[in-house]
Amino acid sequence: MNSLLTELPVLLIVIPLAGVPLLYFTTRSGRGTALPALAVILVVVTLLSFSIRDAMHAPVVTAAGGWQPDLGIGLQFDLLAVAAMLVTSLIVAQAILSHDETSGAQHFRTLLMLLYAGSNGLMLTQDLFNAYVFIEITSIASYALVASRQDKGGFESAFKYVVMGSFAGLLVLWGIAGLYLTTGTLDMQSLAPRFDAAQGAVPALSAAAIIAGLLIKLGQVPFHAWKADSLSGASYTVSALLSGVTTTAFFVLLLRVLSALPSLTLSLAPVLTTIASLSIITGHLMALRQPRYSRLLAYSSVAHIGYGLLAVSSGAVTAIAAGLFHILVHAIMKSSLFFLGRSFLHTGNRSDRLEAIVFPEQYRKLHVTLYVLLAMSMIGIPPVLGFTSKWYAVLETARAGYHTGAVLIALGGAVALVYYLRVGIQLVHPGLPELSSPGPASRRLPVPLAGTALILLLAVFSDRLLAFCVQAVVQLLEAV
Amino acid sequence: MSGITAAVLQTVNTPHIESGAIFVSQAILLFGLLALVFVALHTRRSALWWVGAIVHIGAGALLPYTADMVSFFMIWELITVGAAIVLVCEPDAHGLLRRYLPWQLLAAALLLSGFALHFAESGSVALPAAGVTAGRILIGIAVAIKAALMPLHLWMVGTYARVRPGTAVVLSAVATKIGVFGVYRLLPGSISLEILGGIMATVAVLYALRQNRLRPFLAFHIISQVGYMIAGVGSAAAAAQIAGLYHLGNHIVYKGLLFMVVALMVPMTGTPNIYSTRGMGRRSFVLTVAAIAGALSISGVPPFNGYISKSLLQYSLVSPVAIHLLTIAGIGTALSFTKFLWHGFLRPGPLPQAHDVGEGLIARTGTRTITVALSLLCLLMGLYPRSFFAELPDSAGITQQSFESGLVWPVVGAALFFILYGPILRVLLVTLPGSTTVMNLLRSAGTRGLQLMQRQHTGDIRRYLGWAVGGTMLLWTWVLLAP
Amino acid sequence: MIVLTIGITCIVLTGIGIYGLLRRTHMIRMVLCFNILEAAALLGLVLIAYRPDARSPILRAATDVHVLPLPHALALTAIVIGASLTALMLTLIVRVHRSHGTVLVDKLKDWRG
Amino acid sequence: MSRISAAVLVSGIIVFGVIIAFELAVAPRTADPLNHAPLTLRDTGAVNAVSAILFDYRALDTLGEATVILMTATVVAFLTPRAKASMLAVRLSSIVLYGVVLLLPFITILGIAVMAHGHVSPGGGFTGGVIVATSTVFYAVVYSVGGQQSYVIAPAANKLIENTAMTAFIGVGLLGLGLAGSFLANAQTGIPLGTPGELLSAGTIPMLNLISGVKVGVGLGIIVMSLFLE
Repeated sequence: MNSLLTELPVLLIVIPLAGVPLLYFTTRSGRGTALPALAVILVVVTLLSFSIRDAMHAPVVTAAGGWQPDLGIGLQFDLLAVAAMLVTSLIVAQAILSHDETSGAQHFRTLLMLLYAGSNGLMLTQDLFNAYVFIEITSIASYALVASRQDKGGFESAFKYVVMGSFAGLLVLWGIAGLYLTTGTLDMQSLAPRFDAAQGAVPALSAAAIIAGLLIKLGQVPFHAWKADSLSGASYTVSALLSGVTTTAFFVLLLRVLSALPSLTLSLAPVLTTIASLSIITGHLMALRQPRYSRLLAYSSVAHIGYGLLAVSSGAVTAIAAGLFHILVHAIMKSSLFFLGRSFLHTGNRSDRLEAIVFPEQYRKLHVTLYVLLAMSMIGIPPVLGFTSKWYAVLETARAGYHTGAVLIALGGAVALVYYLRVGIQLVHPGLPELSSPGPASRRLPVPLAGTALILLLAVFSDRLLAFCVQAVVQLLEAV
Repeated sequence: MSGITAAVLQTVNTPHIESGAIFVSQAILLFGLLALVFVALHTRRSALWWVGAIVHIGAGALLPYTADMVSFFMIWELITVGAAIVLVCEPDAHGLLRRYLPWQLLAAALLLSGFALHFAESGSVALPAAGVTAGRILIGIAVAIKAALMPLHLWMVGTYARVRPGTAVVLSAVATKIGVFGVYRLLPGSISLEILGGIMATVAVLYALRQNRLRPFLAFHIISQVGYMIAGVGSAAAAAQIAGLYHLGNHIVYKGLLFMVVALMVPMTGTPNIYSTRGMGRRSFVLTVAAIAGALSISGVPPFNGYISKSLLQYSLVSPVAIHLLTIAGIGTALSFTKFLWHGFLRPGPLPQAHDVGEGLIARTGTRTITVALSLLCLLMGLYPRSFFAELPDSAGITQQSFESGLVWPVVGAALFFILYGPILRVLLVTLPGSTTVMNLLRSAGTRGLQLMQRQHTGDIRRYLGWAVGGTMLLWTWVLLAP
Repeated sequence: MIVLTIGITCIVLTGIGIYGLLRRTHMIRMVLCFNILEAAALLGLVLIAYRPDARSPILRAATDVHVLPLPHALALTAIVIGASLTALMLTLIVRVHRSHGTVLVDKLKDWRG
Repeated sequence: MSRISAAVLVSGIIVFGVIIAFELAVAPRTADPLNHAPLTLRDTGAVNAVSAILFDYRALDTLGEATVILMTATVVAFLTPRAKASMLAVRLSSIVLYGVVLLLPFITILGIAVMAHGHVSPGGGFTGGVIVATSTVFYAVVYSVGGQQSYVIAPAANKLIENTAMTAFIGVGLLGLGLAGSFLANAQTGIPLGTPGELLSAGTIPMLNLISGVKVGVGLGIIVMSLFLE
């Protein structure tokens, strides 16, 4: 058992990877079932929940293949990874349940497993080049998922996404090469002292390139513009995955990179704060006039990741924890909003222009309630989890000394209200003309029920959740 | 620690008990319940509406007892949530929500920022939170929005003029009072707040004079009365603060009374226009008595309750400028309500046809009883102020002398209506900028800015790549140049 | 000397690649620019591995001076990933061509604003 | 992007490039980069240090890399549903037709040899895989003329091989987990490393070499075939 524990990080990556041939071999013909994929997630979550206690005690560090991190690849399973992976597992499971289209279901699940494996790897790895490999796995899975709707808009989105994503990947690759050249290591654990000892500007420039690449992936101003374009053509399930799973994974990686290079983080703090502030402003303002549901949510993501980045760049432990907490909560609620969007399709209309979307007849009240709760959470109105995470983000950012930033985060909610209200009014609009062809009637309950219930229930425990995040950040910073 | 659950539990265990808080809370609760009874008798509402109204009033009554920022903010938001639920049930829900919620959320955001800055400095979540200057300003703007301080009043006029009458009664019981309580609880007393209150009272009265529809007219008078309260509770003098709080209590009662009168009037006369309503005096004796009682109270005529608090304010304010401004506002109020009474109730002329304007009711006995009860309450609060609010000074009360001094300015106002009203109105119409023009200007500027921003996102991926390259190079430049 | 040459080539290739990405409208040329940029990065990796008078890291005789093996391994991985990305981009271009009827990137403006 | 702003950005990039080059030339290198070469023989028994890194020290990267190929092959095949092949309208001469058939076994054998000797000589799974892929591509190109499709291996079989190879890779990893308690372990499992330079040496490295060679060969085959059958 002990040896299994030390190998846990590898297993968390390999089990979803093994899901790919598993899906292939268990499919006799056609669409297959969702069971193998769900089983994989179940196994991962079980492993996670059994090992939380050990991770609390101390991070589980694994040398992959038995080679010590400098020679080989180090993986670290800590509370940060636990928290983020629980959230992403939830979203992946919801995505599997949400995808009820028959065509390409098997393809979709395969990609989902790959995305899951890649994002798990991103959150666990301690090795820069290994992180690059996982970045590419996650990204290619995302590109393919965006294109999987196989329509005009989907291909345009996917192409734009691929172009931006490849550029980001190249930046990261350059940065890794530069860091290896000047510090002689790829391992994040041993990077800090060598980074400080190395002379010249090249190490800092290389690390900045890595950070720029990750900022592109996260979609922060001025690297943000692809985000709305590439979510516009994706199906709602895929958008939920991108804004929930991929974003969370990249944010965790950014946290690891930043905490591995404390001196650089300190000197970059003003820039990162500026970027985050600009993202908050741009994201919210751009969302105000968006004509489409998915674009609106995409720009709102830009702003919310800005909250997280702002809190993180302040450098104080509690502020970083608050930022992490907000990002995780945001992943849940934003993906739930996207999953909710799938219900529009049941009214038989494929467009997501705001004039056209409306909730279907079945469970209409439930849908409206879910939307209201999620929107409240996004805006930050009590008593939902989004409020508590925003509250902590504002207060801790202010305490860390970034007063303007705190005010920006607080004001962001007021702007967000305007656009969520606009969508909400549209969604419950009673005077809609009869739709010519009602879509596939769904007897199933809306998928985001789980996420919404979670943000309601967990609000009571927000103190404890934040304490968990604080512990995770302390672990992260101590490890360096 | 900023633990949310912990802080809420702490507030539950050790609430903030203080006579001012108790008074405000009880005033809101009492009047809120009366308003609910009024609505129940007056018209049918959906279950959701009731939930919203009860949350709104309940949260309003709870807010004064909160002891820390977390609970204060959460209940502050809960008041908004309650109001939003109420507004959802209104016929014109979309327009109302668009008008009401953004301002309330803006107030909440500013309050949150102010709290955050305070927290950053003191490291504690305890109230009052008026440490940092910047934080104080933010909190000030927040409560100013909630209290509908003059340039930030648009939400209130827009909302109260569009909801159904009964809803206006319920909303008027809480929203602005909470703003005033916020000034009392969160901001330190200062002369500038006194003067601000005075200016607000005066300017709002001028705008009210201009109105020809009943509910905007009342809404502007609320703003004006809130000016009195802010002058009082914003003062550094303890006596003025008490007077301001008592004015708040009085105001809740007589303003609610006036809204009820209007709510009953409109379906009977069939028009919301002040100049077209007439003959109410001949149609309903009870309503006429109630209207007169409300008008006398708000104009500060002894022995009604408005007089007590207004005269106390006159004695206890520190700044002479504020005192003079309040006097002018008092004259304006008297003038304005003379207009209301004259056109609506007393003027001779043919009776207009009664017809239904959507409420589908004729005033029932129960609702009239409530207006009578509130009129009596106005009188009692004037005659025995200390049994309502024990903190008031012994001198508070009606005396022979108070009749002489208290009647002067209201009479001047009433006289002005009959002598000079036409010219005054004409000057006002020309000089005061309309609120809609300002709003439209702002809105078009904002739209233009957003369009400009949106047009930068052309959808050309090469342009986005260029931004990314540029951003990376900026990052590199910083790294190169940073120490 | 060889270090200098390869270094300059590396910088020039990067410049060409970025300029092409920003200026060329044909999608396949954009893919080529990505390949150029990737080639520059690979050259950089090889340059990192370079040691004067060293041999390839086939350890026939343990005493020889070898170039660093790790960058070569990284380069190999990067090549495979780059090839995969190129294939994916080409596929997408084919599909974009089918659905939009164009291979010019400035015609892809359904999503904007 | 206007020409001027593009030029400004590119010149900025070049300036930074020059700065970096200058810094590297001037600044004394404090840390010598990690070098696996001196340890490889003892640790893994492989002569080819690059192979040793790919398949032993950093085998997890290689697993990821193999995943990328698998994924790309799946995606490309999914996104390009087979349409009629219309590459060439002319008939090829018999030299080409028979030449390919003659060459094919040699190319394939060369590929397999490169894969198998990956740990003792230059080359390895990836190189070998690419060589194998060229053979299938050659065949398909030449025999797809005139509209009918020709495969060396049918697409369904391709997929089967890909997934089997993936399973095998993970299986080798699990072998390490079972025997040595760490995933993808090599020397610690107790598998004899053999004499460096021999064909049967270096533990699991040749196995992984072969597996990834098969994967790359089949995967690239799928990718290229999908793209040109468009």
